[in-house]
Formats: sequence, C-alpha cells, structure tokens
Amino acid sequence: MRFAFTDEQAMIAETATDLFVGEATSERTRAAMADGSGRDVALWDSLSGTGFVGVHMPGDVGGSELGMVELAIIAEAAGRQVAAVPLIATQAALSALHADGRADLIERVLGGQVATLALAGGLAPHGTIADLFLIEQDGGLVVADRDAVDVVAGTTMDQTRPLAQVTLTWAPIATLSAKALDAAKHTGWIAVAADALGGAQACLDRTVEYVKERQQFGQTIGGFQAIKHRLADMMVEIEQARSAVYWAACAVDEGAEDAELALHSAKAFAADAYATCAGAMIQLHGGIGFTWEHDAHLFFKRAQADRTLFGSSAQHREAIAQIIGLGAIAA
Amino acid sequence: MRFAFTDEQAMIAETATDLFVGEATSERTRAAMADGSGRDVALWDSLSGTGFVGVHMPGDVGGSELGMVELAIIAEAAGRQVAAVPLIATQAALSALHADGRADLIERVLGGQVATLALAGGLAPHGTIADLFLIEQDGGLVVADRDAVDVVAGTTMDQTRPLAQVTLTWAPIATLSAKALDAAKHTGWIAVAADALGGAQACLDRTVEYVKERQQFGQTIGGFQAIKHRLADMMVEIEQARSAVYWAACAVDEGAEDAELALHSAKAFAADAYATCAGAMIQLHGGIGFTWEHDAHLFFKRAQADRTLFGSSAQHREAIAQIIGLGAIAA
Amino acid sequence: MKLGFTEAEEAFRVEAATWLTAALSGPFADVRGVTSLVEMPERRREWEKYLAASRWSCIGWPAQYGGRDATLAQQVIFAEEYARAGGPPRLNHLGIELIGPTILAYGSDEQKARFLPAIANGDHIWCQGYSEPGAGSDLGGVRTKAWREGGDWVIEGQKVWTSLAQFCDWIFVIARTDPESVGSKGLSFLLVPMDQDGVTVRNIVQMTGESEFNETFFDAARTDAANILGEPGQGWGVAMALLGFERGVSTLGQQMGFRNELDDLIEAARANGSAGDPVIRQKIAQAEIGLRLMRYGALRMLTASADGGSNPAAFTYKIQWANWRQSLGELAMEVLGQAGEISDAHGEYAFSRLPHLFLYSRADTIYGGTNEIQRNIIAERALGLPREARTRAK
Amino acid sequence: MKLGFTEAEEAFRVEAATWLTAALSGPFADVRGVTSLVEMPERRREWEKYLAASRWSCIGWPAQYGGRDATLAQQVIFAEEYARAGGPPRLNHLGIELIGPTILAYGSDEQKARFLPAIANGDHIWCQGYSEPGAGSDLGGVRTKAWREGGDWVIEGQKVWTSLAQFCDWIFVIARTDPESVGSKGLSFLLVPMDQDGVTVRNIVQMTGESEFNETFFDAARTDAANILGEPGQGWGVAMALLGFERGVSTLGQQMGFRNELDDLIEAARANGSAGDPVIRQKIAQAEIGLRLMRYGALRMLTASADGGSNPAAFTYKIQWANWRQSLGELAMEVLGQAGEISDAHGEYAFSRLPHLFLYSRADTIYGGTNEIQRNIIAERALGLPREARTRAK
Repeated sequence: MRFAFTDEQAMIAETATDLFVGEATSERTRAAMADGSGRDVALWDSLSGTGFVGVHMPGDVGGSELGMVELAIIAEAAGRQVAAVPLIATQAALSALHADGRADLIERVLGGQVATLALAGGLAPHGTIADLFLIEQDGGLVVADRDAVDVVAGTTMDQTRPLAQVTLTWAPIATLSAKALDAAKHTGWIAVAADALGGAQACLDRTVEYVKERQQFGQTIGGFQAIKHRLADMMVEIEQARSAVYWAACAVDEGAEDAELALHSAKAFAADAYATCAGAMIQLHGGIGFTWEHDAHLFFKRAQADRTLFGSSAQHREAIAQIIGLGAIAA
Repeated sequence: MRFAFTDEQAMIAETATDLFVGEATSERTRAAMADGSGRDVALWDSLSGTGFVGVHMPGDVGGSELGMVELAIIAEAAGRQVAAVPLIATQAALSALHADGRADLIERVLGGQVATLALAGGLAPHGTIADLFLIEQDGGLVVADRDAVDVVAGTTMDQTRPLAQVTLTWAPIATLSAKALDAAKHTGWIAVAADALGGAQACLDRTVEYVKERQQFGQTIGGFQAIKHRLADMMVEIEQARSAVYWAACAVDEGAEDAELALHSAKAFAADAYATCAGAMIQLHGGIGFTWEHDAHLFFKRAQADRTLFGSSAQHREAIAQIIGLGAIAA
Repeated sequence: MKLGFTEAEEAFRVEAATWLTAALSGPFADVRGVTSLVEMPERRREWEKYLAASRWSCIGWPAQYGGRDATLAQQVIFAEEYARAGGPPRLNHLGIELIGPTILAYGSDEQKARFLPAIANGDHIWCQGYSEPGAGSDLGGVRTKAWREGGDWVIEGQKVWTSLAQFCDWIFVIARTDPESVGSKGLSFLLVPMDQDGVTVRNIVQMTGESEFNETFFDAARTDAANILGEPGQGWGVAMALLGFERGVSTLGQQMGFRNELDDLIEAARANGSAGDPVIRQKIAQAEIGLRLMRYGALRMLTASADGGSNPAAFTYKIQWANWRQSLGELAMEVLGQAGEISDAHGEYAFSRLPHLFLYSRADTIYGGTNEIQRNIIAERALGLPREARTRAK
Repeated sequence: MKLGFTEAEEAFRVEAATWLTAALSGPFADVRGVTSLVEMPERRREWEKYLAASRWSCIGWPAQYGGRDATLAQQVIFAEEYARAGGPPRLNHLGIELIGPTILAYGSDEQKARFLPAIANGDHIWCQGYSEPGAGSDLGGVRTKAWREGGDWVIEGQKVWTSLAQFCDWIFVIARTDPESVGSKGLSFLLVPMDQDGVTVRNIVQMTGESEFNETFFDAARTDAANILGEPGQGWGVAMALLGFERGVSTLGQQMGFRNELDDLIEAARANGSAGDPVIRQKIAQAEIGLRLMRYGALRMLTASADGGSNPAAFTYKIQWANWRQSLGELAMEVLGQAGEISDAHGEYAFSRLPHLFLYSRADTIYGGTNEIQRNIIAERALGLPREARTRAK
C-alpha cells in the first residue's frame, strides 16, 4: 500500500504537463475550436509520437505497456489545459480493441488515426473527424469505418470536443464482445474523470492567481473572506476528486473488488466537482470571466461536457445505489 | 391588490408578539418541556382567553371571525418564541369541525380543550394531552374522545410538541367529510409554515444580535464576511418564506385558483428555510450553540418537527409536480 | 392584505389585453415572442413609438410627461398582460424604468421637460455608464473624469458592460468631476448624447457567442453644462437612487420571461420523459415555488413602495432572481442531457433558449452587483452588521 | 501507486484480526460494538490495559516505549481490523494519537521516559485543554495563565470543551506564561495532573442530552516545573504540531465508525422502503462516494506522511468529514421521516444512533476548528491567499 506516484509516474506527470502547457495554448486551442474540428493536429501528432495515446497498450502492438494510473496522469494534464484532442474516446476504443485482441485495429489507431465511441443513447465525441467508430449495440460494440456510418453534427457547446450523432449504415468491420464494451467504458470513465480533475485544478489555480492580483474596493480581492472561502471549498472538492480518480485507476490496474464502485464514484464526483469549480471561476472573475475572450468559458463548457459524456452523474450514482444493495427502484 | 397588513392586522401582530414574548419565555417553555406535556397551561389559557385559538371561527360559536392571514400572524408569533402550546393541531381540527358545521365540538375546543390531528401515516402532535382526536380514515376524518383511542408516546426530539401514535380502539363520536379533511390540512399547513417563518426569523434575529456582541480574533465576529454572508443568505430564504406564508393565507381566504399550489409551496419552502436557518444559528454561535442551556436547539428541533408534520417537503413538492402538469412518475 | 383585483381593475386588464393583442397580432406581429435583448432593434424602436402613441409606453408616469398616472394595481396588470401577449423586451427599459423616474425625482423642471417626453415617446433610447474595467461592482473606483470647459462638460474615460449601447441615443454616466476626490465623493451624474465623435462603442463578445454588452469609450466627449442630474459632486446619491428603481414594476415583466423559460423546461422534460423522474420532479417543483415567490415578493415591495415606504424583501430580490435563474439553467441541462449540448446551427455558435439560458445565466449573478456585493448590502444595510474590513492594498 | 497489500501484510492482518476477535468475543465481549464516547468508561480503561499487555495499544510507536514500530500499512490494517472486530472508541485516543507523538517529537528524554510508557500501558488517560469560554476557535485569545512558584507551575483559568475530562488522569494545557504577551506569543504547553484540588471538572449538557464535553477550572492548580513541552513561550508551535497529528492513522478508525453509521442508514432505508425512492438513492450513493473518498484521501495523507512529507488533502480533511457526517445526519432524518423524531425512551432524553447522529453532528462543524476556521486555513496556508483583514474591536 503506497498511495502516491512512483518516481516514474511523477516523471510522466512532469513530461505530460510540460507537453500540454507548451503546446495546448489558448491560441492553438481556439484555432482548433474555430475550424470546427476540435482537434489540434500538431498536438495530436505529438501525443502519438510520445506514446501517450497508447500509454495503456502492450509493447508488441506499439504501446507503452503502462496502466490506468499513467493514462489518468496524461488525461489530467490534458484537462488542465482544456486541450483540443480526441484523446478520451480514442483511448477508450483502444481498450476495447485490446480486450478482444484486435491488434490489427490497434495498430491503425496507434498509427495516428482517431477513434470514437458512441455508447447507447449517447453522442460520439469528435465524431466528425473520426476514422474508426465503435458503436454500442446488442450488449457489445460494432466497429465501423467512416464510409459505413452516417455522421450528423451541429454546433457543440464545448468546441474542444464536438459531438456527433452516428448511425451504422453499412457493414461493420468487426464486432466486439461485452468484455470489450466494459473495457471501453472503464477507460472512458477514468479518462473523463481525470480530464475533469485537471480542469477543476486549473480553474482553482487560475482563479487564485487572478484574485491575488485583482484590486477592488482598495484591496486585493483575494483578501475577502467570501472569496477565500469559496476557493477553499473548491480545493475540498478537488482533493476528493483526486482521490477518486487515482483510486479508480489503481483499482482497475490491480483488479480490485471495488473497481466498479470506484469507477462510478470517480466519474460522477470528478465531473460534478469540475462543474462547481468552473462555475466558481466565472463568478470570481466577475465580468471578464463571462467574455469569449477569457478562457473561463472553455473550462465551464468542457465541465458540462464531462458531466454527460459516457453517462450522467445521476446515472453513475444510481449504478452505485445498486452495487451497495439498495435494491430496485420502487414502482 | 395590496400585499401588506391592514392596520387591524398590524395590530393583531403586535398584540400576538407582545403576548408570546411576555409569556413564552425560555424558562416557561423549558418547564413545559421538562414535564413531558409540551404545554404551557397558563399560556394556553391566555390564547383561549384572547380568542387567538378560535381566530378563524365564526362569531356565533365563539370565534373571532377572522381568516387565515390572522391565523398565520398568530402562528408566526408563536413560532418566533418556540412557544410550547398545542396551537397548530387544535386550529387545524377546528377548521375541519367548522367545515362540517359541528358547532357542538367547536364549542368544546373553544372552551379550552386540546384537539389533535393525525393524518394518514403521521403521528399526533400533543397526542398525550389531547382531549379530542381527529384521525384520517377512509378519505375523511373520525373524531374520538380520549377514552376511545390508544395513545402510544415516547420521547420526542422536539419537546415543545410531543408526538404520539394514536389508534382508534372504540366508537368515534363523529365522522367528518373529505371537505373537512381538506380544511384541516389547509389550516395545518398554513399554521406550520407560519410557525416555521417565525422560528426562522428568530434564528436570524438572535444570531445577528449575538455576532454583533461576540468578540473573537480581536474583533466583533459580525464583521467577518463569511458570517455576514451566511446571515444574508438566511434573510434571502426568510423573505421568500414570508411571501409564501402570506400568499397561501390570502389565497385560501380569497378562494384563489392557485390556493393548493400556494399551500404546498408555503409548507415546503418555509419548513426548509427554518431548518437551514436553525442549522446556521447553531454554527454561528459556535460551541455555546450546541449546549442544552442555550435556546438554539429548541429552534433546531422544532424546525425538524415542522418539516415532517403534516407531510414532508418532498411530498409537498411532489404534489406541486402533479399540479403543474408533470404527469405521473415513470415506472 | 388582499391579492385579488377589483372589478374596475379587471376592466382595465381587458382594455390593456385587447390593445396589446391587436397590436401584436397586427402591425407588430413580427416582434411578438421575441425574447432576445439584441434581436430586431429597429422594429423594437418602432414598437416603443407605437406604444407611446396610445400612451402605453410608461403608464406609471405622470400624464403631463406621457404617462397615465396609473395605480400600482394597473401597472401590475399591464406588466402581466404585456408578457401574456408576447410583447418583446422593451428597448427603452433603462429610459422608462430607471433614468425617467430618476429625472422625475432629481431633475429640474427644465430637465424634466427636455428629457421625459422624449423617453416617453420613444425618441430617446437610453443606456447606463456605471461599471469600468478594473472597477466592476466598485462604483467608488470610477476613474472616468469630466470637467467644465465653456458651456460644456468634457468627458474622458471608459465604461464597460454598457448594455445595448449600440442602439442608444443617450447614456447616463458617473464621472469623477473632483480630481482630488476618492471613493464615492466627487462624482457627478451626467447625461450624455451618444451620437458624437467623442463616443465610441465596441462590442464585447460573451461566452454565449452574442454581443449584448459593450465597452464605451469617451474621448473628449461633450455634453451641455445643463445635463447634470443633482449637484456636481453629488452623483453617488443620484446613482444609488437610480438603482433603487430597478426593483419596480418592470420586475413583473422580467418574471414573465422567467415563466416562459420554466414553461419551456417543463415542456422539454415532458417531451423526453424526464418529467417522470422523481429527482427532476423535485427540482422542477422547487423552481416553480421559487418563481411564484418572486412574484409575491415583488408585490410586497411594490405595495410598500406605493405606500411611500420600503419592504425588507427589496434587499433580497436581486440575489433571489439571479440564483433562481442560474439554477434553472443548470436544471435545464440536467433535463436535456447530452442532447442539449448540440444544436442544429452550423458554423454559427448559437443555441436554443434553454442551453442559451445555461450559459447566459452565469452573468446573472455578476452584473448589476455580484452576489457577493448583494450579500454585503443585505448584511450591512438590512441587518446592520459592521462594514467590511479592508486588507492593505498591495 | 499501489492500493493493495503484500502477503506479509495480509498475514499481519490475520494475526491482528485473530487476536482482536478473541479478545472482543471473550473477556471484552461487553464493550464490543460500543459506539458512544461516554459509555462504560471503566471497562474501556481496562480494555486499554489489555491491549497494552499484548502490545496492541500503540503499534506505530517505537518498541522502546511500548509500540511495535509498525509500518504504515500495518497501522492501516490494524485500524481496519479493530473497527471490523467492533472495538469500542479508544478512551486514550488523545494520549496515543496526539500527545504521545507530540512528546516523541518535542519531549526531552526524561519526559519521554516518564510519560510515554504510562500512556502506552493505559495508566494515564489524557484530555486536551485548548479552547476557552470567549475564545472558542481562537487559540491566540487564551487567557488561562501560569507562572513559576518554587519547583512548580501554578495555573489559573478555565478551559472548555475538554472532551471526556471526567475520566482523565492528565490534561495538556495551553497557558499564557508571559503576562505581557498577546496572541500566539508568550504561551506555554503544560502537562498537568487532573487529580488535585486545584482542578475541577464540570459537565456541559449538550443538545443531545448527554455530557461528553466539560468545563475544566484551574484554581491554583500545580504541576512540576519539568512538565512543560518545549520552551516557555513556545507553546503555540507545540500546540500546532499536535493538531497536525490529528490526521493520523486514527482517522481510519474514525471512518469505520462512519461506515457503521452509513450501514445503519442503508438498513433503515431498506426496512422502511425509502431505499426504493430515486431521490434517496442518489443521496445515499453520494454519501457512499464521500465515505470512500475519505478513506483514499486519508491514505494519500498517510503515505505522504510516511515519506516524511505532506499532501494537500490534509488541509481539507477536517471539513470534509465534518460536512459528510452532518449531511448524513440530515439524510438519516429524511430516510426515517417523522418516526425518527420519536424514541421508545420514556422520561429520558435519548435516541437511537441515527437521530442521535442528526443532533450530534451539528458539533462536528464546530469543534476542533469551525468550518469557517478550516476554510481560512485552507485559503491562507494551502492557497497562499492574504490573511484575514480585521475590523476594529468594539
């Protein structure tokens, strides 16, 4: 039992943070938002190049042979910069392909292709630019190329992760098992939760920086107790979210009995914490936080997107209710 | 349209406030708690004597010929002092008796007897000292004397309003209509909501007074923004509760279309606001607020009792969901 | 205490409703149901004039300035019927509800004669120049300055969040006229024409993708020396009095907009089945309660105000509606689910009413005094708690 | 990063569990499952001695003072197994978890030799003298004073919220030894025997009807001149260091108590059918999440602490559990409904575990530093925000 990063994990965290801080700048993210793709192509190439996309894949198919903890570290760093990359769904898809031993398809993805994942009743993130589509069907997944699906997209609130409605219109290239579907969900939940953790932490850090500088009523507004206490409350949420994300990642890596509970907890708690922190970020920035020009709204919109991607917080809590033995909902 | 007290109503408010402040002192209330009755007999006699118990009854049976607004004014004044009197259920019972024209029974109550009301699935407030029992049954009410009911009481959290389980064991002396049941509920909801409003206001007033005096960290703690803002939030809740209580009272008096909606709103909102304010009162008093010796716990416990008496807040909100057309709960 | 209306008042309701319905299904059918503050500004300016032509533009004002001396009950009824008929947001809201009453209270007879009829008849649309960059809710931190030069005031500085400035003819400006002064002293309340070289308006794009707010720059802008409300250096008092009028009858009109938003949400919940979810039902019921209580809170404020007094509910109104609306936006997204995050707009960043509300309502707890400022006001003015301590400025 | 335990650690778990189960189903079966802090104090004192006799009383301490030099993992395991076996609240919690480690860190060799074995073997039960009437969370406002007289310290003053003082042998006291000093300067950290004429303990009845807390009066109370921890005037630093130990392994034991409370609530919800209510289900699930996250937050703190460092989660732990437990109390009453407000106690003011929790948990956000103080600490120490401004004292 040692609930802290190993030296290697700390190094990965540092590398990932440096990469995203250096590349996922506000300017580049906004360019990816403006062109409708939600993908910073150069950043995506960097992620593939450093092995971050396939961090959790075995070495023989070109992966980095690491686990969910490392995947969470990378997703957290991406979330901290609201990076515009199709990372989460691509990594979730890889887990599904790996579960069913589809090395051929894994290699396509690790070669730079974008995969997306549409769970039942949900939209596909980065569906408009995806090359490979994994669609939940009959308790498993079907895998389709772009020419076999109909993609309907509009304007998405979070422009760093455009959503699309995808429908299978032609023959799939593969069918994956229920086990693969589970693997996709598990990776997806951890990645979203880690993205949310990183985003929430960025909301706190940037707001702390702002209130330390901003003068009003003849003083630094960071000296007002109402502001201090709201920031403190953000930290209380974030530290819990951090425990949740890495508990879930460890539980999956170690095959722990409470892994399902951990996954639902992490997804629900971290996404809600992000929404709380992003809302507070706007409030504590005052008028400027509400403008397009300021980055606060990127976090706010991504927080909302994290909340609904791969199941809402309420759905994950209901799953927990069943796991802990509350029985069925009364008619 | 004039949503403010008339001169006569303002006078009643003043008289009621003076009466309760003068008689329902902490000492006398605690004496009524300690003897297990939850009734300050002398105060109850005063209330009967001034016509406050039968404020909403017609003159020919000995009432004051006033309406729900005046009844709310009196209940609010009682709540403000957490007075230990069986007022709410007695007044609700009177409304039921009046709806079915039972002048004989009204006279018994206005002569000083205590009535109680047990709605389906609920406990009877002041059941241990009641003389007349109204019990919901088959969509109406049965009325029984003490010798016709079995009363099971234990220790009640709120000692100003001991609860009892009552069961009819012998022949009732009367059966009342569905209309009478409705009348009892309406009066009961307004009275509880007004009790909660008065209690919440007292929590705010007493806490404001305390934080203006209390010194800590070298200053009056009322100068700390965290404390100021929490008190401000209490006031925001209380002012809404006040609107709710008097909207409901007016709506019933004027036979308005939205009366049902108003009643459920008042009961749910005011009781919740009271619980919030009483919790804040303890917190802002610090350690002393948590002692038996301080009165904060009387408010806190009565707030909890107001929340569950005659239907929980969730039940009242669900009733509103139906009124506003949300249809049935999905299976 | 009485919530109902008299027969005469109900007759007035019929008169107002009949006129409004005719207008909004006839010549102004195109602006009926508009909810955006920035949509169709020219037609809404014509609508102001059309209202004025039948004396419906400012019924609470004295008849001599274009009003009807309407009673409180009549004003309440008109606000309700205006919303029920689908009237669009009033382009001259600030003129009629804020600066008009302030001129009535603080203006000279000449100022009243000059400005009020033009507001009443829709010739002058007004906007507000209070906030500045670096001094959002801190009116005492105003740095825009003005000084006398010949027969004029000359104004230099920058205002921000000047809502709808791009459509306006006049702006009221708080400026520092005593260069030695600090805080709330030494400010003056000036009335400034927008149509001059010294005034430039620049759009601020909001997180919704729209531009309702602006930055307004004053670069040696001028206004006649007579266009000051109150004495030089007494602008703070006038500015505060104006804010008091924000809680007038127009709040009822605002609430009818909220009603429409909640109705949309209920319809969406029924359409996608979430209306059957007990968790959602609880939250919708709570929103319904909150909306109703806003109405009755407003009636308490208005009654007190008609009696020449005030009611404590007035202190709490801003934070109450701002929180209510922000919660409604969050509830809307809970009801809509992920589908609410995608719109059928292509290329353009535009959402339908409920997702738009989710984004827009983040501003509700900020503009017009943040929630934090509102809580300070309640604590200090309504509850009498000590004023804020100050840490040293850096 | 690893949450699992090694085989050797699992073997230790079996050893601990076996011993605990034997003890708590054999000679100490009567204290098994006790949850109240005030119940059966004499038997729980014997239990402390029984634990000590087999070296289970303070396994994390050095072996020379009665511990086992246990690793973090072993301590975690023991805390879990202790709770699983139904061990009662540790009467000497403050001795073993707070003052013991503080003496280890700040005490002289003589003090260690004198005090630690007596704590380890259960001879000395300790309580805490920090808060005073009029200076609840404000340790800088301490007015209890102490001075040297011959070979003794003499103490005069009053402490409040001295939990369990009626059962204790020793108390650690913060007293002002420099009469000229103010705030955190000039305080000393004294170790004082309870069994003397100069010390009087008076019960405070709480809103639950019980007396767990006390007022403790020092009226020319005495302690040997050697019984000071740290130098005279340096008591603040010692006091703060002691509070740091509050986030030790014992938090896991505390959490097992929370687990039992949540289990009771789940059982009650199943029994009365409210477990089928989607609104209640959401709240219970959120409580389950919160409890789990407390555990993993504690493991992060403990791992960092074993590495000789600290983790930001430590700043947030107090407010986290206090809020969780207070919410659980409220949820309990929602689950129980009106029936939860009535107990079958007659005459006595006593409630079963969940309604008791509802009342008791109001204190959780107050004692040991109110939530307001906790937020200040987080903001100032963890986030580096400016210190509190002060208004003038009246």
